[in-house]
Amino acid sequence: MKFGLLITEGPYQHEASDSAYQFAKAALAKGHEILRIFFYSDGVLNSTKLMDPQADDRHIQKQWTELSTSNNIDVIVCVAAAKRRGINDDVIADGFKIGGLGMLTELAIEADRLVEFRA
Amino acid sequence: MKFGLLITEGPYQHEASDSAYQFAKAALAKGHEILRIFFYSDGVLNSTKLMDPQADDRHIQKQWTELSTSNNIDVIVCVAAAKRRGINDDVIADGFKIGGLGMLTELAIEADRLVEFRA
Amino acid sequence: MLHLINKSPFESMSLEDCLKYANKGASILLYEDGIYAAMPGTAVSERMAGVTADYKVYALKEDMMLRGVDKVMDGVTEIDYAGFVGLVEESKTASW
Amino acid sequence: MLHLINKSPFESMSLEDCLKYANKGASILLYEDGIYAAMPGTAVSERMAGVTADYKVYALKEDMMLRGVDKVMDGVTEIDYAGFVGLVEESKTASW
Amino acid sequence: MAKLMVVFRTSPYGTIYSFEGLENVLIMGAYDQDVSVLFIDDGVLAIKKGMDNSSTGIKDFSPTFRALEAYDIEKIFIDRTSMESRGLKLEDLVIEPEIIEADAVEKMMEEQKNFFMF
Amino acid sequence: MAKLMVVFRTSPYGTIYSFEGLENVLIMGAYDQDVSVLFIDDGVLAIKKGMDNSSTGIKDFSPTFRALEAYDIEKIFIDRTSMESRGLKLEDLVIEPEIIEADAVEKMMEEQKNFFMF
Repeated sequence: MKFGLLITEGPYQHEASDSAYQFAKAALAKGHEILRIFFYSDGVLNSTKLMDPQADDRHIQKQWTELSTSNNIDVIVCVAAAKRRGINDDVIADGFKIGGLGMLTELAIEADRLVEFRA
Repeated sequence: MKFGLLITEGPYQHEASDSAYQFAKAALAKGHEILRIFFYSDGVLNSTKLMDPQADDRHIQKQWTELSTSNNIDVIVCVAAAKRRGINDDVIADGFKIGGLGMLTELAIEADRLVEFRA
Repeated sequence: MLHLINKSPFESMSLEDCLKYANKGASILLYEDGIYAAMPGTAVSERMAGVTADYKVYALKEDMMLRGVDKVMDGVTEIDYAGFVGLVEESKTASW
Repeated sequence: MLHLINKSPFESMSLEDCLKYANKGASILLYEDGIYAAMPGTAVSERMAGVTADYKVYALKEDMMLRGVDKVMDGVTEIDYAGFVGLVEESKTASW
Repeated sequence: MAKLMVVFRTSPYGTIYSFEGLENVLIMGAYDQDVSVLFIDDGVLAIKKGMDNSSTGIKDFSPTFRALEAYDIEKIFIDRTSMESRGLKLEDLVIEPEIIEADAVEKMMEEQKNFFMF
Repeated sequence: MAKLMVVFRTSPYGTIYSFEGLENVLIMGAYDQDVSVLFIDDGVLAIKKGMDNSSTGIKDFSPTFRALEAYDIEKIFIDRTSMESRGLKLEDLVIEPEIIEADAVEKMMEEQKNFFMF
C-alpha cells in the first residue's frame, strides 16, 4: 500500500517522532511504500542539523536522514510552520526538504492511508 | 518582590510564552524585579533569531529580546535542553544567554516567587 | 496557595487533579484554555458551582477576550494580568 | 475504523471523546501514554472492561515495555509495530 | 476528485493546532477536491463569536473561518453534543455549520479518501 | 539552606517533562539545599519497575531515580491515592518513597521557598 505520514510534534519533547519513525520502519519492512513524510506544526523541529543530544541518547534528526536517504523517501518540512519556528535552509539537515502545505494535500489525495502522529 | 519565571513550551505551538510575556510586563509595571527568566524543555525554542512569523503576527523572539534589553533582565536558555533541540550560539538572539541548569536552582533559591508557564 | 489551571476542563483532568490536593479556601486562577471552565451553561458548570463554593476562583480577562468568552458564571471573579500579579504577590503558585 | 489513543486515561479525555463517535466493533490501538488504559487493576480498569466488550482493543508491545507495563487486562490484545501496520492496512485511522 | 476532510477537535489559542489546521483547509481549497470540515469536541470553540485579541496580540484567526466559502469549501459540519455540552448554539458561531449527531461522525470519516485531525 | 521541591506529575516517555525534571533534581542536589521530591498523579508512573527501552531506543531514565540518594536527595514522597488508582504498590517502584496522603500535598508545597512541577 501507499502510506503517508504526518508528524506534528517536535523531537524529544513528545514521543510522536519516535513512534512515527518506528512505524515507518515497520511499514517498509512489510513491503509498503511511503510516499511522503510531512512535518507540520512543531514537527518541523525534527529537521534541524544543529540538534546535538547526549551521546547515550538517540539522534532523532539523523534517524530521519538515514531513513530518508537509504529508502529514497520524500521528507517534507512545511515552510509556513518552519518559518515561525526558526527552521530554514541554514539549519535543515540532509534528507529533508522545505515545501509548501499543498504537498500535504497532494499526499492526502495520493496515499491509500494517511497516519497522523500527534500530541 | 523578586520574581523568577520558568517557561517550558515553545513559541506559537503553545500559549505559555505569550502568557509569560504578558505576566512579565505586568509584574514590571507593578514595580517588581524579575531576577531571571529561564527557558527549559521546548521553552528554549523561544530564543532562535531565525524565527520569521507572518507579518501580521507577533514576533515572540523579538518581544523577549526587547523586554530583556530594555529592562536589563537575565534571560537564560538551558544548555542541555537547547542542545537536543538544535539551539546553540549560531542561532541564539540578542538578549538571550545559554546557561547551565544550575541557574534555575539559583533562581529558586533567590526568588520570592517562582512562576511556571507550562503545558 | 494559588493554583494555575490552563487546560480545558472538557479535555484535561488538571483541574480535578488540583482539587484533590487544594485545601478549601485556596485560590484558583483559570487562564489560557482553563477559561472554558468558567463559561456559563456548560456540561461542567454544575461541577464548577461546587468548586466556587469551596475555593476563590478567578478567570483571566485577557484570555476570556481572546476566546470570545464575554461572561463568567456566578462565583468566578474576572481579573487582568495586573490582578494575576497581585495574586502571585499573596501566595506561592502551583502550575498544573 | 482504527482509532489511535496515545494519552493517559488518568489525565486526558481523548479515549472518552473517541468512544462517543466510534461505533461498536471498531478497533482501538493504545500506544504511547495510551498504554496505561490497559494496565490491570487501576481506577479505569472497570471502565475499560466495558470498552473491551464493545470494541477490539490493542496495546502496542514496544510502548508497554518502555513503560514497564508487563501485562494487559483481559480483552486487550498485545501487538508490535508490525501488527500496528497490519491494523492500518485494514482500516483508515483517526488520531485522537 | 478525492473526498478529503479536516476535523477540528482542539480549542483555539492554548495550542496552535486549530490555527494551523485552518491554514491547511485553505490550501486544500485550492486543489479542486471534495473537501469537508468537521468540528467536534473542543474544536467547536474555534468558531465562537466575539474573539478579541486586542489585549494580547495573539493572532485572531476566527475571521478566516468566515472566508471558507470564498475558498469553495461549503461542506461544514458540527457535532451537536460537542456544541451543546459547551453551552453553544448556532447563533454563537461565526459560521453556520450543518449539525450532525455523534453516531454519524465515524461514518463520515470512513467515507473520506483521507482525513486530518487537528 | 532553602527548602526546594520538585513535583513529578506527568507520565514518562509520552512527553519529556519527567526526564528533564529529573535532570533538574540532580543539579539541585549539587547545591547543598534542603531538596524534596514528590510524586503525584501520573508522575508516579515515572518510577515504575521493569522499564525496557531495547525495542525503541528511547532513553530509559528510571535507573537514574535510584541514584537520587547518591546525590544526597533523601526526602522522597509519593501520594497514596495517585499510586493506588494506578494499581501500583511500593514494591512496584524502583525507589521507596514515603507515602503521604493527598491533603498533605498543598501544605508541603507551602513550606518550600520555591518548587517546580514537571
